[in-house]
Order: sequence, then structure tokens, then C-alpha cells
Amino acid sequence: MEIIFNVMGNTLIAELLGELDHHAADSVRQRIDSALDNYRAQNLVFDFNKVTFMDSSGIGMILGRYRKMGEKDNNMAIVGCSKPIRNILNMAGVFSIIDYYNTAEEAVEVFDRKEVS
Amino acid sequence: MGKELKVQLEGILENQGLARAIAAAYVSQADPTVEELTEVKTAVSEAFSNAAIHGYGMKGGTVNMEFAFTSKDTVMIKIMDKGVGIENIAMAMEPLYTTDTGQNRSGMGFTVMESFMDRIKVDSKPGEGTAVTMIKKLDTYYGI
Amino acid sequence: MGKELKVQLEGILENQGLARAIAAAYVSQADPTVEELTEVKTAVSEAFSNAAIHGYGMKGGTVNMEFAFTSKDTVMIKIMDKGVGIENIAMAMEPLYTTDTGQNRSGMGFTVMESFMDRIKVDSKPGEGTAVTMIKKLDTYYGI
Amino acid sequence: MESKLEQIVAENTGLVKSVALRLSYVYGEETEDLIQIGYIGLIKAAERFEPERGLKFSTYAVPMIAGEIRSQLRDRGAIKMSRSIKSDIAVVRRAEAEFAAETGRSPKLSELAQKTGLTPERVTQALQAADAVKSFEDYEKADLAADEEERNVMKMDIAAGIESLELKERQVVVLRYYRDMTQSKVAEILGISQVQVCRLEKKALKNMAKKVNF
Ligand SMILES: Nc1ncnc2c1ncn2[C@@H]1O[C@H](COP(=O)(O)OP(=O)(O)OP(=O)(O)O)[C@@H](O)[C@H]1O
Ligand SMILES: Nc1ncnc2c1ncn2[C@@H]1O[C@H](COP(=O)(O)OP(=O)(O)OP(=O)(O)O)[C@@H](O)[C@H]1O
Ligand SMILES: [Mg+2]
Ligand SMILES: [Mg+2]
Repeated sequence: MEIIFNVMGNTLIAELLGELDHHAADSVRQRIDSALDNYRAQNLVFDFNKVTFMDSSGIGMILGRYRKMGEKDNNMAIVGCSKPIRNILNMAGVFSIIDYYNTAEEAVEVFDRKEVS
Repeated sequence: MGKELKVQLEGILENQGLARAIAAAYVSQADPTVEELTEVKTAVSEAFSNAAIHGYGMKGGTVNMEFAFTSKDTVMIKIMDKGVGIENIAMAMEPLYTTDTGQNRSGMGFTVMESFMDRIKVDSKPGEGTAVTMIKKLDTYYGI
Repeated sequence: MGKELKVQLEGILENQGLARAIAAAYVSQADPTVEELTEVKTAVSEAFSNAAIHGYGMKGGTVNMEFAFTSKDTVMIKIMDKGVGIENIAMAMEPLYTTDTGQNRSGMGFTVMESFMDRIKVDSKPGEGTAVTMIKKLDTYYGI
Repeated sequence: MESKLEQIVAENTGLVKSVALRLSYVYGEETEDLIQIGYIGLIKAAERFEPERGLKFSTYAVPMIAGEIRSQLRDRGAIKMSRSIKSDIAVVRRAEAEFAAETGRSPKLSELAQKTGLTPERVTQALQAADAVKSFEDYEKADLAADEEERNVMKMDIAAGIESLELKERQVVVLRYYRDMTQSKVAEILGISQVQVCRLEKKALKNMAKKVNF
């Protein structure tokens, strides 16, 4: 799986491409964690637009990052899921703790507003 | 049954994509929707990764898969390992239950299989291995 | 070898497409070109149909297929039946040679396999069955 | 020694032509270009050929000629995931999205085949290939390929078409393109006239084009 990182202000956007399965998950976790450290980002957006396949490994990957980011000031968002992927994340209740937006820009806007208020 | 397929491959995570692709090739014969195809692939991916991760503790071992159509539009998929087996099957199938002590597993594999397939049966004995049998009716509802 | 795959299915023409699709799924792991993929699929198709038509005389029987990478970019495919076998292998492999008395066979199956794969070996014994082993080097791997 | 090599090369120029022709169909490159490259492969084959091993020269040379052509095309960046599968992926993906928007449900493989004009087998293959796409570059290129949509220059894939040919057409195509025989040689073997061979060949190529292009 390929990941392209993008930074907008305090936010790290991880755009994932390809198949996210248990085989790919290990390295995805590591790369995202080290990017979070390197950019000292406060917020994290997962862009799933180009993910062609995902199984439950994606849940673990996202929730793991959520736990790691932990602190109250940090924000996380997920964007661009296909229907099957949304289904899987829903099953685990991921969207009850992490917001879903259509685009990364939208997510960043919301984060910015939160910071102002 | 003429359309049965038996497959044997090594239970390592590297083979997860291959296991999915074979399942897709098999099920494609029944003209599923793209969504159904994704659901079957996901379920197979979960069962196969469980065999590799839990059954064989990431050390490898043979995984057998069997595919059959029990009717024109109903597919049955069986995924078997000869790994450590499961002590308490009912508990293992609970959503969020995982024996993984790290931060990486969500314990949602069986839940995903149950949601995407119509029926799932787990046979397992500690020390002997695990067989997951899944059945899915492909929706011919649209009359094509 | 971790990437080996063994497959068992019924040797009937209905399964020819499935045999091709499985071969494609396997070979796809090495990132072949579309052309290479088509070549492998066609060769598998020929060997599989020979098992069904000649080996089992269209009455069905088990066909085993084995896939392996002998190196990163070289695939080996073996297709086996336990059918009637071949009396004279060299003759059978000649272009245009066919034992089909009707109008349907062109006697080009082996020629196509030889043209599309790098190496092909046929083991056969009358009354015991036939094994066709084919090797192809995918030349996309290096240099890209 | 030297003249032996020249002789082998001279005797097998037809081999180069037939391989080049075949690959030019597949890759949509100029046959003449490929013939030039193919000669290099032929010379290599002639140098390395060991008759003692009992292999026919043509059996040994064809993969070397084809290999030479492919590797040069590859260096030029002409091959990787070839154009047809990339555009297949994009075409299928778009058709899927359109279908879902129109009907509110996911399409069956047969419906995608109908909508795209591809065979169901090719739809399945495109879906698998789409899953396996591994780089952003390939992903973008897939969309580009579909935008260009030069269907008439889509490569004809001889291999894919062979199985669907009628008996005589199949024999002619295999003998001509894979066994490097002249039309008159084929005519002799099949016991028909050269004109008939020529006709069969044209018809076969047309049929394969019909089957493979959309
Ligand atoms: N083939 C198997 N062999 C042995 N134990 C298994 C097998 N499959 C599942 N288990 C046990 O069942 C538990 C639940 O499996 P499940 O797939 O639901 O979650 P998980 O694999 O732990 O996490 P996730 O699949 O979400 O990454 C596992 O933690 C493991 O203890
Ligand atoms: N698996 C097999 N078992 C028994 N006989 C075989 C087998 N494969 C090939 N043969 C014999 O070899 C001959 C040549 O095979 P080949 O595939 O080249 O041509 P064909 O099958 O007769 O025609 P085509 O493949 O062009 O339709 C066959 O006619 C048959 O007699
Ligand atoms: Mg699991
Ligand atoms: Mg044949």
C-alpha cells in the first residue's frame, strides 16, 4: 500500500492507495506513526478515496492511531470511504468517535474552526 | 459436484491477496454484483488472516480452502487450518473479542464475516485446528 | 516455498474459465503485462481442455494444478490428469497432430503452449495420465 | 564459424518478422521498428544456440527475439501495465459508479460487461487488476487512458483471440505467426491454395480484432 502525506497547517493528511489488509497493515501503521512524529502534527486525516480493499485490519489501524493521538486537543477524521469500507468501520462503531467528511479540505476547515472557538 | 474447487496454500499473510483473488475468481462464475464480490473477498480475507495470525502464530502452515455452489446462486466457502485451534468459540466470535495483547487487532474479524456472509459455522479443537464454513446467497432478486 | 499454490478441480470444459482465472490470479502477483497474462491464461486453457477432452474423454475426472515461482519472476505451472495418457508424446506435440476424428480439433494446443511459454515438458503414460509442466519468465520484473 | 552464424541469421529472417508482427499487434508499435530490434535477438540466439541439446532453432530463438523486443520496449517505457488494462480499469470503475447512480444498486458483472462492451472475463480481470494497483502513478494513468479512449488504436491481443477462432483460421494463424511459415508452406500443409490461406488469415485477424476490441 502506498501512502502520500500532505500537511495543511497542523493537520497531517494520509492518502492511502491500494489494498489495506492484515498483510499491509503493519507497515501502514509504522509509516503513519513516524509521519505523525516527524511533522509534529496535531490533527490526522485518513483519506480512503483510493483504497481498493479493506478488511478489519483497517479498524485496528485507525483505532490504534486514535489511542496513540489520545489527548483532547487532537482531532482525527476519515474521508472518502467506499460503501463496503464504511460498512466495516461502522460495525466497529468507529464513526461514533471519529468524524467522517467527504473531503480532506472539509475536515481541515472544521478543525480550524474548532481551534478558533 | 462439477464446480467444486479445492485449494491449498501456505498460511502466511503474504498470501492473503491471493486467497481473495481465488475466491473472487470462483464466485465470479455466478455473476455476483460488485458489492457481493467485495463482501465475499473481505470475509475470506478475515478467515485467512486468522489462520495465519492466530492459527499458525505467523509461523506458517498449510491452509486449505474449499469452494462449492450448493445451488445456482449460493456459494459455500470453507477455510481450514491445522493450527492451535480455539478454546471458546462463542467467545472468540463476540464482537471486539481478541486474544491479541498488542494494539493492532480490533477483534472484529468474525463480526465482519458474519455481517457479509449469510451463515458462518466455526469448528475448532485446541491443538487440532480450525475450520470456518461460510455460506452466501448471491442476490438474484433483480431477475437477471 | 511460501507462494506455492495447489488447486484441484473437476476436468470438465465448464471449468476452463475458472482454471484460467486462477492462473491469472496467481501470476498477477508478479506484476506481469497484460500480454504475458493473456499468454499464460491461454496456455493453461489449452492444457486444461486437453485433460478434459482427451484425458477424460469429456466424462470428467480430477485435474490438479500446481503453481510456483521458481524465482522472483519465473512462474512454473503444472497441470495433471489421471486420464488415458498419451502413447507418443513427441507426435502429440507436433503442430496439427490430433487424434480427434471429427472436425473440431485443430491439433494446435501444444503448439500454442510452446509458443506462449518458455518451456514445456510433457510426462505421460498410457492408462495412467498426463502431466504438463510449463515455465515462463516474466520479463517485466527487472528494470522497472 | 563466422559464415555459419550468418547462414543461421539469413535463414531465419522470417522468424524475426513473424515475432515482430505479432508483438506489433500487441503493443501497437511499428512492425518495422520491432523487426530491427528482433534481429539483435536473432543474432544473440544464433550465437548461443547449441544444436547438440536437441532443441529446434526456432524453439530456441523465438523467446530470445521476443525477449529482446520486449526489453527494448520496456526500456523506452512502452510497456508496463499496458494501456488496455489501465483503460479497462477506469472504464469499469466509471461504469460501476454510473450504474450505481442510475439504479441505486451495485451492478452485476454481466451488467458491467454489457455497459462497457467488454467480455465478462475481462471485466473480472479488470476488477482484480484494479485491486492490485499499487502506485498513484498507475492510478492516475488509468483515468488518463480512459479519457483518451482511442478505442480504434487499442492493441489487438492475438493470444486472447486464438481460442475463439474456427478450426482452419486457428491453424493458419498459429502456423503463420507462431511457426513462422510462409503462406505457401501453410497452403501445402493444409492442402488448400495460397489464396485461401490469405483469405483465412485476413478473416482470422479481423475476427480476433472484433473479439478483443470493443
Ligand atoms: N484460525 C484461528 N485459530 C486460532 N484462533 C483463532 C482463529 N481465528 C480466530 N481465532 C481467535 O478468535 C479471536 C477473534 O478473532 P477475530 O478475527 O474476530 O479478531 P482478531 O483476529 O483478534 O482481530 P481482527 O480480525 O479484527 O484483526 C482471535 O483473537 C483469536 O484468539
Ligand atoms: N491430457 C491429455 N491426455 C491424453 N491425450 C492428450 C492429452 N493432451 C493432448 N493429448 C493428445 O495430443 C493430441 C494433440 O493435442 P493438441 O492440444 O496439440 O491438439 P488437439 O487437442 O487435438 O486440438 P486443439 O487443442 O487444437 O483443439 C491430442 O489430439 C490428443 O491425442
Ligand atoms: Mg481476525
Ligand atoms: Mg488441445
